[in-house]
Amino acid sequence: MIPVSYYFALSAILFSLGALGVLIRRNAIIIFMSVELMLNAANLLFVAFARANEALSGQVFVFFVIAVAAAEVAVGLALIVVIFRNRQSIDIDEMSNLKG
Amino acid sequence: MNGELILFFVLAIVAISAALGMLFSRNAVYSALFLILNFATVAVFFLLLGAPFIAMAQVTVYAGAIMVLFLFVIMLLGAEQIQHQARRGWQRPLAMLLTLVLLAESAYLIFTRSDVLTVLQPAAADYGSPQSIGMLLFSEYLLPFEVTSILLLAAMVGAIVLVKEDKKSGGQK
Amino acid sequence: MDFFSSADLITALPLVFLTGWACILLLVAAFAGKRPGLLPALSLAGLLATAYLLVSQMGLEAEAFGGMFVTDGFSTFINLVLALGGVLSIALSYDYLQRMGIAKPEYYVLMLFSLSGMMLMASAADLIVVFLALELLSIPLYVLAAIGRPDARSEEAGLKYFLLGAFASGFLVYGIALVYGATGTTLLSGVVAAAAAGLEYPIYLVLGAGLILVGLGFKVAAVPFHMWTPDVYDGSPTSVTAFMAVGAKAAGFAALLRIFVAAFPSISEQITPVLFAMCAATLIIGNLLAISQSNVKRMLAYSSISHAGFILMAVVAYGNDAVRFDVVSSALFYLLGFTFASFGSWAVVMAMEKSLGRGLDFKDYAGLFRRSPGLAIAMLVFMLSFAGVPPTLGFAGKFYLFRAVLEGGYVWLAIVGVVASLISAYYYLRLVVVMFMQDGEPEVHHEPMLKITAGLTAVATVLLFIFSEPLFAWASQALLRIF
Amino acid sequence: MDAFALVPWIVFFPLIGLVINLAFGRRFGERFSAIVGTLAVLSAFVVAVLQFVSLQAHPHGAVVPLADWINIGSLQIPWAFNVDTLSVTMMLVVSGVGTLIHIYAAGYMHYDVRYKEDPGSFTRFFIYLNLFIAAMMILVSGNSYLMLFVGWEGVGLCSFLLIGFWYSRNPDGSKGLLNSQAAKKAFVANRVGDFGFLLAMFLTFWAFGSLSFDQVLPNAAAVDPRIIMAITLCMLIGVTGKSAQLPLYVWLPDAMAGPTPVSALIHAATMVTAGVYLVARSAPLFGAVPEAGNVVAIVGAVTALFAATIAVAQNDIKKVLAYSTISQLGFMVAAVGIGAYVAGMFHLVTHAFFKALLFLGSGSVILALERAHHPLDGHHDEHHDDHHDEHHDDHHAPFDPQDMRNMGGLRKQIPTTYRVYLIGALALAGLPPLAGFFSKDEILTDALHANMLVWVLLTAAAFLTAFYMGRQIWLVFFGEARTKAAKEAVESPSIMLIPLGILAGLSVFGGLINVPVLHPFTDWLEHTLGHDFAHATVFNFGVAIFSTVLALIAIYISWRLYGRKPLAAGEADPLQQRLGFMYKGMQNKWWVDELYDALIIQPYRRLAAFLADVVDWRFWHDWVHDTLIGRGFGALARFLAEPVDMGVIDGISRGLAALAKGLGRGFSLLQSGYVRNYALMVFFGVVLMIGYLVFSS
Amino acid sequence: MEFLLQPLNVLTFSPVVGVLVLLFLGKRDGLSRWVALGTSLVTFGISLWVLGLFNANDPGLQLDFAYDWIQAASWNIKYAMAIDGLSILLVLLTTFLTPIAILSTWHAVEERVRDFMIFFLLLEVGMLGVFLAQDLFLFYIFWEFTLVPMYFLIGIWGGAQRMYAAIKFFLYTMAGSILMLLAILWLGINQGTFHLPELLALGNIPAQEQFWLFLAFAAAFAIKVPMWPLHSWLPDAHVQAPTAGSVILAGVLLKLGTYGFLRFNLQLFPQAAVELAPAMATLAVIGIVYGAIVSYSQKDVKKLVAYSSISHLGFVMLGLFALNAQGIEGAILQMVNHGISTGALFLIVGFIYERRHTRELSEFGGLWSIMPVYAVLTLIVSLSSMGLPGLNGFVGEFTILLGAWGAGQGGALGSIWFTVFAALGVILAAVYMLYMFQKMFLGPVTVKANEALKDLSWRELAIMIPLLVLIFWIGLYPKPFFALMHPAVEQLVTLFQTAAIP
Repeated sequence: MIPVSYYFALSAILFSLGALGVLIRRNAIIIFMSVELMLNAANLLFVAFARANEALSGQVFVFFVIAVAAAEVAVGLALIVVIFRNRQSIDIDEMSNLKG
Repeated sequence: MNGELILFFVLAIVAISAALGMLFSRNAVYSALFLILNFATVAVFFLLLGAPFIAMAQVTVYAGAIMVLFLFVIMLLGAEQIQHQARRGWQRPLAMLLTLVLLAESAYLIFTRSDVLTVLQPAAADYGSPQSIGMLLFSEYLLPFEVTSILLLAAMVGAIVLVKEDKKSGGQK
Repeated sequence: MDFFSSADLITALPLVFLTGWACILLLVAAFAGKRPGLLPALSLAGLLATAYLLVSQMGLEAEAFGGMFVTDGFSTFINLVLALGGVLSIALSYDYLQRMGIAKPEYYVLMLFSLSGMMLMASAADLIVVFLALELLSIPLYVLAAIGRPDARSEEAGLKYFLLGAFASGFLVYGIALVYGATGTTLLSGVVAAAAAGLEYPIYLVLGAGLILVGLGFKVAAVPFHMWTPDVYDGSPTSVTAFMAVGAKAAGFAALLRIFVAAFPSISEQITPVLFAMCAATLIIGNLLAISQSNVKRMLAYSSISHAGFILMAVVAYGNDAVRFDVVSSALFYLLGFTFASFGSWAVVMAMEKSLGRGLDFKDYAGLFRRSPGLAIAMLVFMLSFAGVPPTLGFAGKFYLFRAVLEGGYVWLAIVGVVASLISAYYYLRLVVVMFMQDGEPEVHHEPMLKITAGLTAVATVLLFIFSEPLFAWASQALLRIF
Repeated sequence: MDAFALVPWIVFFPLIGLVINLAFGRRFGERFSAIVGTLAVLSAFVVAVLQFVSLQAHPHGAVVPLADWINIGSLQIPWAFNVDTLSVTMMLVVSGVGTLIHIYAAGYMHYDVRYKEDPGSFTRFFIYLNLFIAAMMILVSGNSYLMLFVGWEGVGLCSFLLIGFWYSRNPDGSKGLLNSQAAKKAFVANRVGDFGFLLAMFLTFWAFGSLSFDQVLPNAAAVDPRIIMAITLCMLIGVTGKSAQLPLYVWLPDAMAGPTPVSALIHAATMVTAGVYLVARSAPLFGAVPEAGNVVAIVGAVTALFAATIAVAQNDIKKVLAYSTISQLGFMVAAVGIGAYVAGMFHLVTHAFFKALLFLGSGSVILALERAHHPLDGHHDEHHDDHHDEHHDDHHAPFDPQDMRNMGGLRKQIPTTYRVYLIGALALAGLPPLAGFFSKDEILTDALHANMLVWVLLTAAAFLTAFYMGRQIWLVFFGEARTKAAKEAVESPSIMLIPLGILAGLSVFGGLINVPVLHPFTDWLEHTLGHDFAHATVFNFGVAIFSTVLALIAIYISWRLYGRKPLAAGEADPLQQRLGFMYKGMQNKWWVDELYDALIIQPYRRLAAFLADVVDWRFWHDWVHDTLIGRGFGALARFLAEPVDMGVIDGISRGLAALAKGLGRGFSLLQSGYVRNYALMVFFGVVLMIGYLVFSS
Repeated sequence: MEFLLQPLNVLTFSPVVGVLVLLFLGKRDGLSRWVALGTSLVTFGISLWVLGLFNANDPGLQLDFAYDWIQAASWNIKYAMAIDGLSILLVLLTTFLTPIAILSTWHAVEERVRDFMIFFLLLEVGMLGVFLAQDLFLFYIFWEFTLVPMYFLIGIWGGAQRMYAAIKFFLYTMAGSILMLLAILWLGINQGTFHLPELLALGNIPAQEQFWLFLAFAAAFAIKVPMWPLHSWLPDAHVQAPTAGSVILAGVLLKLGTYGFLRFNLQLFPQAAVELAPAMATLAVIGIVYGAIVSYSQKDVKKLVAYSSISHLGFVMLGLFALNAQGIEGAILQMVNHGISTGALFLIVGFIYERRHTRELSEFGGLWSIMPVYAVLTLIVSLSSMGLPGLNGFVGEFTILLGAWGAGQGGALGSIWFTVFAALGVILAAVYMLYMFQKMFLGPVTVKANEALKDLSWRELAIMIPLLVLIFWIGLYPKPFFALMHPAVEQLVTLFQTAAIP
């Protein structure tokens, strides 16, 4: 059977890629999607650990994470839409008026 | 090397490729599609790990509803692409370097400490079934469940507050 | 197994009440939102009732919802501070929002939701609940930060806060996952038990704790997770800034203290150096950057970073059993002092703000002492309190904090703190210089609630110092439930 | 029944005079001030005489406590007066000569204040004089070193005030800072001496446990001689300051900037002899370590000769007397150094008489010229207005009434002054049977027995003394008048001449107080000093004749040079070609002032300026605090005034400041406003932390 | 009620009554002045009453009281005050100088008079509190509290660079204080009390800890004194402060530092004091010489006087660390002396500044003929400052040097060279003081604007005369002053011999 460490490695890679996405993309929506990827990697880890521990609580946690992600998406996309209305752009590099 | 392991590697390669695809697609639509692929692959992993309910939720809620919403917004805003401007040139290489460092750290961790971590054994029959999850949600996890509901409510209110046109600033598009 | 009873509800009564009240207000907002004063008044009433319930819970120590929820002296203290913060926020908001033309009835509802999340943070004894509470407090804050739309600054603040907040909560979730992997549970009590029984792979617990620290460190604005703070504080409408400066910080520290003190003492050996470095960096960088600000709001933002550093000083010593209680009490006491001074200073800033984002520069404060001596003196008191100069509550807070640090044996950290508070005195004094010693024609909005808030918090800052015995007593008895 | 209890009044009377004059002097005018001032001193003199009388009955004197002063544990210093033969000698001299000089000054200052166009200063003068008498009395009558020190510094202060009496002028009468400069110089030089005195007191206290004479002096034998050596050498520093010995004598010539009565009273008769008194008073200490006494003696003898050489080539009538005073003080110091305390004190007394006479006489001469040069309007006398007329000042600025080259032939114009002056000069030259002969002879005799080198030096000095006094007499009173003023010189009023006469009498007969064989003065002082330190000197005819002959030869030489062919107006001094470079050295005081200026004053000034401007201000204040600390944070700059030139440390400071600035800028560069940067920072923190956690555990 | 009627409480907080009156008075300038003056005079009267209650023969604390203040969290903080021989003179000095300083502002402060007076009276509260507090926590509060009013006095009513000077003053002082705060906390934690008498009774601080605690306390006090090389704030603060501020700053605030050394460093850490005495004395002596030299080169009169303070306080520090009765009593007396003399000098500078609005030495010269009374007063004060025997400065300096010499011969200092170099300061003091006097008063009148200057007014004379009386009194008959402090100092010194030299 598959050792949990394999899943850990996979989730670590996915998490890192998600983080990398946040760092290198300028499109607010894609940044947001990268965050979702990070959460997803965490979910994978949860489920794997739940399986290793033979407990369900990890799966329940994933359920909550998905729900939270949905909530975040609602607010996040609303924000992006509002800002796009104002500026006609979702390049976050253009939103750098507050600084110093 | 047994079949399950081969499956794992194949799926892992798909998931990672999809993630990379999302990362490096110029077009936001492709990114979203790659992400859906990734989510779907992860859903298969969930199945492999004995979590059918979560896999379902992953496909319907995540890959389905949420990603559709993403696609919808991308289309709505017409913001598939951003004009390429090479600003802040050090950000990208530095980010990649740091990511590599992080991966190296994880690798170090995995290869030096955890390579003997539990090998997963076949689970009990009703492990991860919707019933058992549901039981948990409404007993042990009642509080988080209720909090989640409030959270969703708050998010909804927030989204409405944000997007709702003000009467005063009605002149805006 | 019985997972739910009325006893659970009673234990969590203030929170349940507040959340319920928020839902009711949502309906009110939907149907009677036209009357501008109604919602703030109702919110205030709700908060006061919550505070009453909290006071009636004093001395109670109980668990609910299968150990996921704890009511103890610690949570009651923090929740009362939060309730106080909520009351002050709402008092400050009404006139301000009207003046800025961004009044919306949902504002108060969101604020109450956020407060519910904050209060839940203080009581959460399960990492899942911590995560949910964090999101519950954050999501309304994202919205509130952007509520000044279509003001570009407010929108920018909202988006920045949101993106970075989501990013940070990714780390938090991953950290929780690691802890879960190491211990097989997310209950704090379970973590302690598992750690006591011996872990197979303690490194997962350590890493998990580290990542949880990232998520919470982001909320309390600790270096290097602080960078959103000045921009978001600056861009948000000031009433929101005031609310989140205290609320988010208090809630973040509540979770930090409870999780680390209650659940992670076993790995303090590994975590303490990280905390130490974080704390020192926060103290130094927060203060250094505050110095070069010419905008009062940003200056206060950086100063709030440095105050996070001060509170972290206490947290550093969390692993030492002997001083654990002083760690918690001193942090609580400091938070209380910070709450008064922070709200007071924001009240003054609001009185000086001409329109969203304007009238916030140091030079706009020139001559305030002549123009409006009361506000200037109040601001002086807050600045002295921030700087830790007697006779103010801020001084007593620092005194207590430094004691905890010294008791923990971190003399060098104390010296870093000393240097930091010295640097901080410099920029606080700069504002005082501008207000008292330079000439100018500042524009002051004499709104009664602002003046009353500023005045009351200033008086409290001084008087509560002189008669600080009961506060000290209360803080030192605000014990955190140890599993 | 003795009058010892009255002794505090020798201090109080002058103080009372001072206070009365301070309060009412200006209102009631010159006559009032003069009378009050003089009466005050006269009263003190009377008290001193009463002490003298009482001492005849109780020759061992008494200690008269007045009040507590400093009491800390073992440190017990009361205000207490010591009446014994030594102190009463000083009291008599001070108050006696002082009274005469007060009387003289009433006349002299009447004119002087008018020439200096500040009649209001008349009262001020008497206030200072009374203050001086009070301080001097404390000095001589105190029963402890510390009380002596009070007077010691007090007279220094009065010296400062009186040298700078014409504070807005130069010594030649023009407007300027030089007088005040001289005053300052005197004070500072004295302070240097006081520094030594202070150290001596510290040593004394911790060695003896007390500073009172009656507890220190009798116990000298019980203390480690090395400590006593140190005490005495430190005291010597004080003596060189106060009594104008090498190397601190430089202030005394400049002190002639004060009005002439001051020069007579303070800088000839009384104050400058305080050092001699101190050594005499400390005889048991100096006696315990003969090496120290030798050092004192050598210092005194060298000073005597050194100053005498300078006196030879001076043209200012008072400067000659000033260097003469230094020289004579050298005699006294040498005397007490070799253990001839009585001889030293004896010379002190006689010197007080004849040197006061000479100074007052010179004052009379100066005044004579001054009055001739610009006669005062009688009308102006009473109602002089304060109106300053600058032209008037300029008009007579170039004329120096003190320059002997402006005199000549004055014996005809001012015969009385001439006579008394001659007496004083001869007494100083040491011709028998005048006072100076006896006292100087006693010193020389003692020196011959004690230390050959000292004797040689002193004899040479005595020779020069006779020479320069001769030169002065010839230049001033003989020959033809070299200026119009000298021709028309006016004799001084009798209020000035009477004291001169009395002093002349004392100069003639003063030697009798310790006339050989009888030596009453020795016996008198023996009550205090004890037999070891006050033994009668056997009169040595060889020495007496030798020194008298030397003096006569010197006078003869001076006649050859100055008397036979009197100096004409504008003519160079005949010594000039004969001595060449030597003369130049003498005339320029051997460039000691210049040397001090180059070695001490200028370096000190530069050090002070360097420390103040560069080290303290530019470096420590501006650079370290403002640039390094302040601007490093990037914000203090706006509170700074114009950036100050960084001087020598410019280069370094720029480098470091740039570094500090860069640091501050670096931090705020991170705060760029770009979300991705912020996220990167978060990520960076995470990677760092995980790295630490992974590799540390 | 008993609490309120404690004499020391009455004394400390009596200025607060004046503050309250002023608050309700509105902006009437003339009345504000009189109220402030009256208040300060009443406070002075109360301090005399306290003096009457004081028993000079008792070496211990008197009129002492201690109420529990913060007992929670095992804080054990007391509200405790007391007076003893070490502090009574300084208390009297404070109450004495305050009315004088207020009187000096009559025409100097025209703007926002009421605010000025409020800050001034608050400052007095703070200063009295520092001298009287017997609990480290309370002490620290008063200590820091004095900063605030002074900060405003400099910053609002000061000269052109006032803000810079005010900030520098505040930061500098605070820098040291915070280190002291850490040391106070350390003591409180390890000894279990902040109450000074209790701490002294416990008295079992190990030598190594004493060393560090000593340094931490010294950091605060040395900056306040200020000891070389921490003096850089002083010229700025003095030059920029208004006259009354300078008077109090020099007269009392600097004494807070020396008093701190006396009260805490010497009493609490006797071993460290003995160990570090040579080091402290070295700094003190450097300060004496350095201050004197630097003064000489100043062109601004006020700056000159400011630097001279560094020199004078060097004497005080030297005396304290002689650790014998002569040195310490001399030092205490010298604190008073410096308060009087330098306070008077600042007043003098203020008088001329009010007339000419400049303090450049080159702008003066020959003032004696124009302002004789002023000149004489200046002369007397200068002489007192340079230590002329018969005036107050001498008694202090002499006893200090005498004590230091004794300590050098067989006591804590170990070398007489400290005293030798310190005594050099006596010479240098004459150099710079006379230089100043000469430049201002002697020589001819060179600047036209000076010719019409008026001599001192009656009010100005009234300010100076009490100071002059004290200058002479202490110089001629200092016995009553020594008598007040002697028993306490004697006790302190025996503490050294028994506790510190095993």
